[in-house]
Amino acid sequence: MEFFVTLIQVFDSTIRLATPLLLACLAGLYSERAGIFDIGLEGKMLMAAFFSAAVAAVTGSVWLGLLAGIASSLALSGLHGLASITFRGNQLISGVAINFLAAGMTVLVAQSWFQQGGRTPSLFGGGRFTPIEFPFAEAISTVPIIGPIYSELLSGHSILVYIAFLMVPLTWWVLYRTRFGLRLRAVGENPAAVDTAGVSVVGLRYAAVAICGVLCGIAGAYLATALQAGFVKEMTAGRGFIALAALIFAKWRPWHAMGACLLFGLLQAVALRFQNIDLGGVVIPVQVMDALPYILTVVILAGFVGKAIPPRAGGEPYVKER
Amino acid sequence: EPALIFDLGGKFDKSFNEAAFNGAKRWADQTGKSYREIELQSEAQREQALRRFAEAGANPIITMGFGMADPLSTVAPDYPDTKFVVIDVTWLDAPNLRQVGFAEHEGSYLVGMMAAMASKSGTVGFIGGMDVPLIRHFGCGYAQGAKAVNPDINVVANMTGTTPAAWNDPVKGSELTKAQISQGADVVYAAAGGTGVGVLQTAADEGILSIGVDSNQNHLHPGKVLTSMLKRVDVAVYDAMKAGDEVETGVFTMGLAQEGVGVAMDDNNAELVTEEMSSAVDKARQDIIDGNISVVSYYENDSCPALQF
Amino acid sequence: MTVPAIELKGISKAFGPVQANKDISISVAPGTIHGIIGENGAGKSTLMSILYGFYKADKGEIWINGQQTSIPDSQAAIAAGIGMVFQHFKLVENFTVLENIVLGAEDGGLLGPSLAKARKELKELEEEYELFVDPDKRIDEIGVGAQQRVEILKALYRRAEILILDEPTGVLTPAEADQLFRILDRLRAEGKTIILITHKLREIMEATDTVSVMRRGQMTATVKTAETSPQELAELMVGRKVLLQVDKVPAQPGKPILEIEGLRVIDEAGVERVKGIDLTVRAGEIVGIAGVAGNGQSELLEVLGGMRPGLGSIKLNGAPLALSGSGSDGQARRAQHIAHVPEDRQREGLIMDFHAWENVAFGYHRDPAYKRGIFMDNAALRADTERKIEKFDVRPPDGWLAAKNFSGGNQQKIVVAREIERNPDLLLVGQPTRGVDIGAIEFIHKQIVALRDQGKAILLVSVELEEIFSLSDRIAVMFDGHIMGERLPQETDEKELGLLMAGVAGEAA
Amino acid sequence: MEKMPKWADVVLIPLISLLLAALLSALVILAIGESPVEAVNLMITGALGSTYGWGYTLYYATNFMFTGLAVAVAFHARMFNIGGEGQAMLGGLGVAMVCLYVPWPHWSIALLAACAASMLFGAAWAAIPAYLQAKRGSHIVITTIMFNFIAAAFLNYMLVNVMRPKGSMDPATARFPEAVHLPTLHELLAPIGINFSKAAPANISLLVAIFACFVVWALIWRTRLGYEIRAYGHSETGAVYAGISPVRITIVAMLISGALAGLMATNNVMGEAERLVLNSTEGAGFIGIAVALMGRSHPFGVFLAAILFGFLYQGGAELALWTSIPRELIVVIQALVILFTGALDNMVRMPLEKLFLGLRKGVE
Ligand SMILES: Nc1ncnc2c1ncn2[C@@H]1O[C@H](COP(=O)(O)OP(=O)(O)OP(=O)(O)O)[C@@H](O)[C@H]1O
Ligand SMILES: Nc1ncnc2c1ncn2[C@@H]1O[C@H](COP(=O)(O)OP(=O)(O)OP(=O)(O)O)[C@@H](O)[C@H]1O
Ligand SMILES: [Mg+2]
Ligand SMILES: [Mg+2]
Repeated sequence: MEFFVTLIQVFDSTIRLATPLLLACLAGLYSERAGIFDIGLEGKMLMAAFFSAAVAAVTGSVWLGLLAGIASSLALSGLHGLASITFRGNQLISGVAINFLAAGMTVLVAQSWFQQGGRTPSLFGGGRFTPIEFPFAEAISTVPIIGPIYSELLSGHSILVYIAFLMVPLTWWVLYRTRFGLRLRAVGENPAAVDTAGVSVVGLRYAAVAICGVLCGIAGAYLATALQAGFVKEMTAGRGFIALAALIFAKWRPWHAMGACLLFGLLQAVALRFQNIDLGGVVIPVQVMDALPYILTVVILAGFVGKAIPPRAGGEPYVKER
Repeated sequence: EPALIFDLGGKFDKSFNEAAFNGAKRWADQTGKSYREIELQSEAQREQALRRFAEAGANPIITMGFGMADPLSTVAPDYPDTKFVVIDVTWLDAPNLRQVGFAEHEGSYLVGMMAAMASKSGTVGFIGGMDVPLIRHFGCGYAQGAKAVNPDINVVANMTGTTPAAWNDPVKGSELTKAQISQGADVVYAAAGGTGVGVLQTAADEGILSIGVDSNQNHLHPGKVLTSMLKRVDVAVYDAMKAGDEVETGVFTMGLAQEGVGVAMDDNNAELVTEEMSSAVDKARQDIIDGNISVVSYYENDSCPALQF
Repeated sequence: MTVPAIELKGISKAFGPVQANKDISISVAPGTIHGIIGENGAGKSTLMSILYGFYKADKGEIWINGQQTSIPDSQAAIAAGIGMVFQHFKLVENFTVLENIVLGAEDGGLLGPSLAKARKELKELEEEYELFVDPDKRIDEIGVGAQQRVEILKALYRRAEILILDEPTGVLTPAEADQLFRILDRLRAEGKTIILITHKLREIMEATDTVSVMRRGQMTATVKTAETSPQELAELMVGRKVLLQVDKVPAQPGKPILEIEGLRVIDEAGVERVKGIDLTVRAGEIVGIAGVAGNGQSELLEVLGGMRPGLGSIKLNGAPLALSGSGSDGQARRAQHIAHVPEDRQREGLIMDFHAWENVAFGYHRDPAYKRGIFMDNAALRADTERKIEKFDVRPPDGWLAAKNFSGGNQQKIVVAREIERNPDLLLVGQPTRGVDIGAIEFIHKQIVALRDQGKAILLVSVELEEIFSLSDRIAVMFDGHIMGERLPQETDEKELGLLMAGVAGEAA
Repeated sequence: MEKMPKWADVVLIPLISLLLAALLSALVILAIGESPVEAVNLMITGALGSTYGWGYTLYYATNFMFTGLAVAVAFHARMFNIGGEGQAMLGGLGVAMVCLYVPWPHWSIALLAACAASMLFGAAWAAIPAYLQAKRGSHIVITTIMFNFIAAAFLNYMLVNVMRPKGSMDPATARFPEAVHLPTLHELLAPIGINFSKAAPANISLLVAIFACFVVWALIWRTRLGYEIRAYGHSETGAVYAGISPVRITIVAMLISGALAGLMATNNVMGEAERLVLNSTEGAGFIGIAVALMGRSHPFGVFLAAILFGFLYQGGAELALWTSIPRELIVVIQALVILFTGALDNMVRMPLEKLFLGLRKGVE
């Protein structure tokens, strides 16, 4: 029974840790499916984390904060689009630049705005996303098995968590069941086919990059205003890169992306919960547990995933005439 | 003109460096004078900053953290007329050096006692930043204090990580706090820089008590932070600046006796600290000062009697 | 006289310093098939891409059905009733046929109804024009011929009244080509206007009503097909007299050089591509392998060239060749004097971003002749390149130019020069003249025959029956991984080979 | 025919891009209420105005040359090695072991051994991702990211639990013996009468780095292996046709890349700190990516880009020293430099090409 409780808690933690990854991963999915590689997920999340927290702190409204976060992330997306779509620049370089830009700008702006050393004031009350309790969560929490699953695991997350997970079927539906999705996938595979079919490659790619910006914006806002109560510099701590890894892991497919993000979340949750495991006298050093999620990722990747083939036109600017 | 060199964490780390900054600011505000400062960005800048300030005639030059020990040992002899002050280093040998160490384990011992007394569950938590000896040193004192109050107490200790990102990952701090809560902890002590912000926040959200570190962090969540383990870096910096180029050199350890470490008591936590707690803490403080209680330092033989890392 | 369906007036287009089209005017009557011929790089594709809105002209006007029309993008072209089948298909490889057809012509935000409607219309179109394709197959699962039908269906689905086909038969079998021309006839009969670009004079003569000739970005002549001859067209195109037939003396086959027994090839996906074939190539003869693309010829060539593993036995000069593991790669094959002109020069035979002189070493870069100490002897390599460029008349004769900056025909000359000049015992040649113009074809064929006359063995794979006939001393036909039979060129005809290629065994070998 | 003279492509465009980046940086500096002129002045005098400034600029540049070359070599084989950071950390471990546990009679022998060890360790750390990419198709980008994290944990374990001298609180190894002290530029240049600043950490590793640039250049453009690496990088099908084994090239290129990243440790660990500290790489592995991209993967380009980034680092340090500009400003400037010279260079190129084409037409 105690094991079960622990399990629920680990899964609960998994969901919280997987949410930002999932949002960023889906963001990357839209962009890369359209043929625009994006290693700037990290930077966009960071920028959004800062602006959502800053605006929420100033206005006291987390929703305004969310909007600001999305807007700032969108601005970086626009920059990425400008560099990689309009000016056909190198998408990797643009992504690297965006990561640097966000790392520097957030602290710089925070410092001249709040003078708290690159931090925003702590958020409270309406400045934060609060957990949503499902109906009857309290009532059935004592029912064995179902109770804890319903009231602890499923209920009690911030709205952004539910949005993130709803984005998965939505993304699947958009990608495979709508005109937009068809065109989006096509433009990542063969932009010339889209162009000659009378559809604007540039328009589609900007749309994809914009969706990417919105989702990264939500991811950043989730970090700063739902999981935490404010912005701290570099608070994304490499999650954008992990999301990228998850995306490749998932071979650019939405349901698999969810699986990959949950797996990464789970590995982290497990590593957090079980540090210093004592195996009959031999203590596993904490560093091993710390590295465990990464080691396991490599093992899984090597053992079970096989070759991941990116969208064919990915990373290449669409050039008609040189 | 004095100069102050912050460690890599940056001057607004809400703890160690920020305490130094506060001390310097207090001195500047009081005297109306100015000082030079730099936030280090890379290892190679340590020596660079020392030399540049020394050459520019800054005196004394106050530096933060054990990372400065090595560069100081080469730079200090080159500028015999400049006084250097280093915080958290006590093992160097140079005539123009003021070395200030803190007995963090003693302060941690006291907050450990308070944690154990405040705990109803019999489990208390410790969350460190990057896994380095200094942080183990904190955790070790804390565990000893807790066990002194309640020998059966369960002390859960976690480190946030192994990279410098461990100092700035409040999300992970938050998850660790939740993990510790699920293991029964109802008081957590955060010695983790920026990560601690997440620890204190989550503790407040989840309705358990937390303990801040270095600076007085009680005000961050009034009524929810049990206390803070004060490390009076601000005092050390202030004193050094006040003494100016006359500052006394040598090795100084600031323990409870010198009020270099302590526990923070203010309006914000007044309701949380019982009569019993404060008297027990007062007694223990005196006992430590008098030598009746000896708190083992992790440094003595790289291990802790009360906690397994 | 009726209003022209298409009228282009003074179209000019430059790509940077290259003037691809210079002041071109042309008028196409409705309900006709209008041919355009011209050497590689003459500007045909560019002109048509401008008409289709893929490129924007620098100058000039486009008139459709007597109305001046601005075509800034393909959408406008589609709206004006223009459809185009590009030289390099514009299909999404991992989409189904249906998805490719619907792409860009959906009616509504949801895919389901669009696909259902397209499926229905497709059926009608298929029946009307005999354009059969399985709508649910993915593009990379169907052959090039089917892919082309998809492209045509795409245009028809968009209700094109004017259809542009850019070198449509380059990848088709004779039967497929014939079928295509039947379809074009039917479309013309319905009053649709067709522009047909091709290199093949025979097709122009057979299919078109009018023909325009382009040279170096300019329109040099427009004539009624009935009033011209292939010879005249060839001269208009190239600007000099050309030989349309390879002339060669009868072969004098010597000892067997290559002996294949029971060769099987299984590809990465586990599909058996070559299902046990026996074949011998002798010194001093050219053996041509005919067949529709995708029947195992490519894999056969690749095993011989060391590009993939195989099962069975292959002997070269009597000694067995390794078919897998070490000693079976391209380096080993070259060391054994097997040279290989691969089917796809751009993906295999050349590194497009390398200089010509670097490409001259490609595959032979470990040759001691190009070595100096631990380094490559680039000076020797460049000298060698200069010789080859001169001998093979590569234009422009500049070894420092990147491969991608040569025209397709000249790229092919570089590959052929590299391989033939090695003086190999066995030369493997895949599609030596695909997409290459008449002048270059003539030259490359001569070189291959010359090598044969030096007593070397040559194995030729081509989907062009004409080429197979004019080069081979013996013809083997492959179908579905088997050799359906061997024939001597003088004792067979296109019809019999066509049947063999279609898997109809006849009275087999 | 080219659209533009070569010099315009190689000199003019980067220069205009840099100017744009500088302009935007100036606006940022203005926005935070400081004087751009003064800031630029400080950066230039601080980084290039004295042998002292040069000493630091070159020290940082040395690090970036190594990691930039590492990324560049992998790029030539069309692989994106994000693992320079981890490989450099491991290189540091190799250097530390060699310097601490073997008594060396002279620094020159120690340097050779340290080079060998750092290359070995760096290459070893790249070997697993390389093998997995070649044999199992595991994406090199993910595996190298993961190996950065694993390297950090491993190094932390080694420093905290194994290599830390007894009683030291610093998670670092002991100081290396005096015998393995590498000559600094001061010591190298003094005999020939040049008085180079004594304080700056630039050391003989700079020459190693420059040598490495030459070796990489020769390797990539003059040897058969380099030819194969480039061929494979441009076209995998082409490589198979030519009998170049993709597996072999993938592994060899990554080993070389890892070795180069590892080699960085001779500079920062052996040359500067003279002991191994946690986080001694300080993100140089990531800067290496920017350096390689900006240098267009050519060793000479890498060399120049490394110096540019060295300048930004040192100039930024001076800014932080003498003004109250937060250190993050430098990060922003770096970002703008990368953005304009790397990702937005077509913004400058396209109008310039038109201009040159117009000029040419005018002449004809
Ligand atoms: N996308 C492009 N960018 C730059 N230049 C181009 C481009 N496409 C074509 N060109 C140039 O335009 C000229 C005409 O090319 P085009 O493709 O129209 O020739 P073509 O007659 O269709 O040749 P082919 O017979 O091989 O199809 C070429 O010589 C080339 O220099
Ligand atoms: N995309 C392009 N960009 C720049 N130049 C090009 C481009 N495509 C072709 N060219 C130039 O156009 C010329 C002809 O190229 P093109 O591809 O049209 O040849 P081709 O029609 O395939 O010729 P061939 O008859 O030899 O097969 C070449 O000299 C090449 O420099
Ligand atoms: Mg062509
Ligand atoms: Mg063409």
